[in-house]
Amino acid sequence: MFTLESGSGFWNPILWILVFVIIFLLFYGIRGFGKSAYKKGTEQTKVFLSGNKEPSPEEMHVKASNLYWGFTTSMKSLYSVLRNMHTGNTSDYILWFVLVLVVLFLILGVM
Amino acid sequence: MIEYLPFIAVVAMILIGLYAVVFRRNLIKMVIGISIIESGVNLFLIMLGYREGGVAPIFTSLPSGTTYPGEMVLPVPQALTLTSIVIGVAVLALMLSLVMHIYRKYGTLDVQKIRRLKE
Amino acid sequence: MEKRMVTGILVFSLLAVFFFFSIFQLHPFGEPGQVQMDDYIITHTQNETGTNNGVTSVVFDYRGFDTLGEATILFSAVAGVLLIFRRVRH
Amino acid sequence: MTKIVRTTANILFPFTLIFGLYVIAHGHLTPGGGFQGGAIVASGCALLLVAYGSPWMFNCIKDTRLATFESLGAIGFITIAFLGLVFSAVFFGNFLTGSGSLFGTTPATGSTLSDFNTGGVLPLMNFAVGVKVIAGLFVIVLVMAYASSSKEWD
Amino acid sequence: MTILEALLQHSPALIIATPLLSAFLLPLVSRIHAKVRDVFALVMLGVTSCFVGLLASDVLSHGPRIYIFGAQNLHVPLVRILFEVDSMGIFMALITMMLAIIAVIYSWSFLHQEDGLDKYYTLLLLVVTSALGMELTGDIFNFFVFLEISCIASCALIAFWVTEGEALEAAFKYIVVSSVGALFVLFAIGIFYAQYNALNIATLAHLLQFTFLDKIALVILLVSLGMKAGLAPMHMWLPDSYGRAPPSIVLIIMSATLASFYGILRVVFTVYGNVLTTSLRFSLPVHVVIGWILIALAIVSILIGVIMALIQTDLLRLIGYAAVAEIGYMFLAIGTSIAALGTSYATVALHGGVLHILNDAIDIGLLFLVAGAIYYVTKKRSLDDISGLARNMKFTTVFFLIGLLAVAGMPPLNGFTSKFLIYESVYQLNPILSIIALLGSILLLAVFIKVLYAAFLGPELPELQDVKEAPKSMLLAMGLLAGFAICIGLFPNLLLDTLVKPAASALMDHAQYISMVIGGL
Repeated sequence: MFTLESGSGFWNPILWILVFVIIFLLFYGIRGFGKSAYKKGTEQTKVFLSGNKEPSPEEMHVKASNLYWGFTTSMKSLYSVLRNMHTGNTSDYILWFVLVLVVLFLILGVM
Repeated sequence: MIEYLPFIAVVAMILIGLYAVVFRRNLIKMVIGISIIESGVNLFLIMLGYREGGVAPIFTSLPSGTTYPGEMVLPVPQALTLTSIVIGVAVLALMLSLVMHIYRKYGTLDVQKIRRLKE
Repeated sequence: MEKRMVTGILVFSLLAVFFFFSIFQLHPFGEPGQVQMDDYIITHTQNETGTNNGVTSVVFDYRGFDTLGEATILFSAVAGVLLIFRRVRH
Repeated sequence: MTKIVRTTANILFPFTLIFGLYVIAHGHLTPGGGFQGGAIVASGCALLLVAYGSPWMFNCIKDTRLATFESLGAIGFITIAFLGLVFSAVFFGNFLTGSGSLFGTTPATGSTLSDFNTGGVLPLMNFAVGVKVIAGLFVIVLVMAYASSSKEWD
Repeated sequence: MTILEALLQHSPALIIATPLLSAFLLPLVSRIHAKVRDVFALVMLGVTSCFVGLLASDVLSHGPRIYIFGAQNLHVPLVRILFEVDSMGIFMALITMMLAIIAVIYSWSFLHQEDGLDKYYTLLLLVVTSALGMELTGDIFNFFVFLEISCIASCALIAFWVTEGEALEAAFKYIVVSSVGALFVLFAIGIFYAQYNALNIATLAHLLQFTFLDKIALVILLVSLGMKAGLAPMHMWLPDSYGRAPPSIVLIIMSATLASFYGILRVVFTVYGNVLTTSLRFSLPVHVVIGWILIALAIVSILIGVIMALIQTDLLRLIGYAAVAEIGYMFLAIGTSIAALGTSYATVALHGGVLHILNDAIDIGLLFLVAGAIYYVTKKRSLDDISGLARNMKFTTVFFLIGLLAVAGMPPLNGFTSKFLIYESVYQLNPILSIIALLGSILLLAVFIKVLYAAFLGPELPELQDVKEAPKSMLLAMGLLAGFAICIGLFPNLLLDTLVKPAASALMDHAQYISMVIGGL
């Protein structure tokens, strides 16, 4: 009922969850050794940026288009190809359709 | 060769329609192209059912001496074509109303300019 | 733009070649190959469906379910046109 | 439109109507049927629409009423199919053929004269589809014409 | 004959007729009251799903069923339309009903202040009807008719927000693409009719010899239905439509898309089932050629989907590209099972692919519903403008996390169960393919981690201080899908043994499908 067989391997979620729970309990126990002098609403919970005042949310907000900047810039050539491919032109959609049609005609036609 | 002429007309109509859809920049002309493709497919269907010198498969005051089924055209392609024609009407109505709204929003019918959705 | 034009012409010519090859495999115009289904309909339309009109018997009796779908298509087109042209509250 | 066009439309409309209804009614005997006749009648209504302008027509008949008529036609069509399920125990069953009752007579095989009382449920289906197509095509034309003529579209 | 037996005997017709009749009745019902209309739509879908469940319980225990429209029994030649319901079709029908009911529940509060809702529910029921018809029909022209219904109704629904120009543009692209595809499908049907003078799928499969015309028809059907299913490089309509339609509609359009994917399965496995092993030139069997064609297109879909999703800023559009990648996984599994026809891992690949249809519906549907909830509360589409939503939308955040892990194939959620089978079986065909598939999953995880960081974490923007949690019915719809995801992830074999394996065997066993009709004569 639980084990998922795939010819060459198997997968058992219950086992996985058991291991997950054990690791969680382990870390929870380790966490218990820490100091318990932590109090909410005191100086401890304030953000401390080496004396500077905390910037406003707009300044701290990282825009989604800036995420993975390194990946997108390193793959700029690939992305230029893909952007040229995705022209929002309706005619191009049909042209792609006809293109794939002809390619498959060639593959199955010569065979 | 001559007996294949109607099929050549079908292929020509389909290609003309595809050409209009792919290479014309006016939305109305693209819609016309789709209608031409549809007419070509309808012509293909209706021609599959033709028998040499056949009459319509209707018995009401059938010409005397007609031997059926030998001298009647096939009824099923006509029914399929009827269905396909009504489908074409529906698609045409919807596309034209969309084109009206698009012209109202974008102020143009050029398919090259109606591409706010890209990448 | 030029590249697109060249691609299109090449693709269209190839498509035309394949379609022309394929249509010459069909039965010639005027001589359909197998006709068993249509002959059955022509010979039985009068005593099975009670109509003299073979096409109507196919449209409404033998393939009546297609006609229901066809009516549904018209219905959905009307509903779509009315939806697109509805007065939107502002 | 000018008075000439309106007068011509007034004269032509009844003939178009009669012809369309004839095509619908004789769908099981002669070429034609619900869709073709409905298209003819809807074209006649479109003639009036062109002659008198869509605002006038829109005041005469509302699109919601036409849409209701179209729903009724579709409901009638599927109801006949359900009656087949009830009476002949199969969906789309032609339960009136050969039953001697309305539209129940079976024509003799071969070339016959036109007997209107044949066809089983087919004339009823033709009628339902005819109502549906008249209302549907006309409401499409009417709504598009009215929307393109109204002020908010410039 | 008891009432239950009568209902069971007529259920294939009633499954289509009930939503169709309710769609015809809905413009009249909506005149009464808005609440009545909403409840009516849900109740009618519930009745339809009761019929589907009744039929499923019978089909899974007693094998395929046939329903002939307008006649009591079969007679040669097959002039009448008949429905042939086997395990695969009923599996797809169950998926469709699940998506439809959840979409209706979601629409209650998502669209409650919009107008034109009577047309909305009418078209929704029509799309559901068309998807069910495509999945249950045994007649290829009838399949085309239902395909066209789904095209028209979905197009009108994509243009629901007519005040946005982009929605109209997406709808126009959708209807151009899908009507051209459907017309080519009709052309292929005409080729079949010209050769064999038959429109019944089983009869066609029985008579089919692999002539040149059949090759043409096969290519046309594959490409047209593949375009409807969102296969790259013909996928470009899919992010446009999914990104601009109301998210509750996306579930319905997705059911139509999966139905056309089912059409590809039916064409390849059943219609061409007899000729799959005939060998072409260079002594290559047909199934190897078709399988590798599908695998190549699937790899392109996976890569394009994930790589384009990585640079999107519109959330709904991003999920649309992820949906393209998921479609690629299905095609990868199907192509593997065709290319390696007859081997043991081909069956495993088919199990994975068939199970992935359901998982794709659940995962992508859940993500779309979450994105719709974000759009509902913030009225913003771009990920750049939203941040720190987790503070106010706790349930939505949890549902998004579940969807994220599920769509990225993370254990123990449902996405993993099918992707596990797909990786294992594809590895035995060609290790590089499974490596590419794994890479795609990793990139999907990266994509949605970006969404998680940008939308839910991060500082709380002042204009989003007072956003509220999504309404109850939206949370209920999302919770249902999330519950499905967790249950399938924890008990995969429950589903695999009851539904997926019969469906896969029904696909493989085309001889039974044919003999149900031909043998009955």
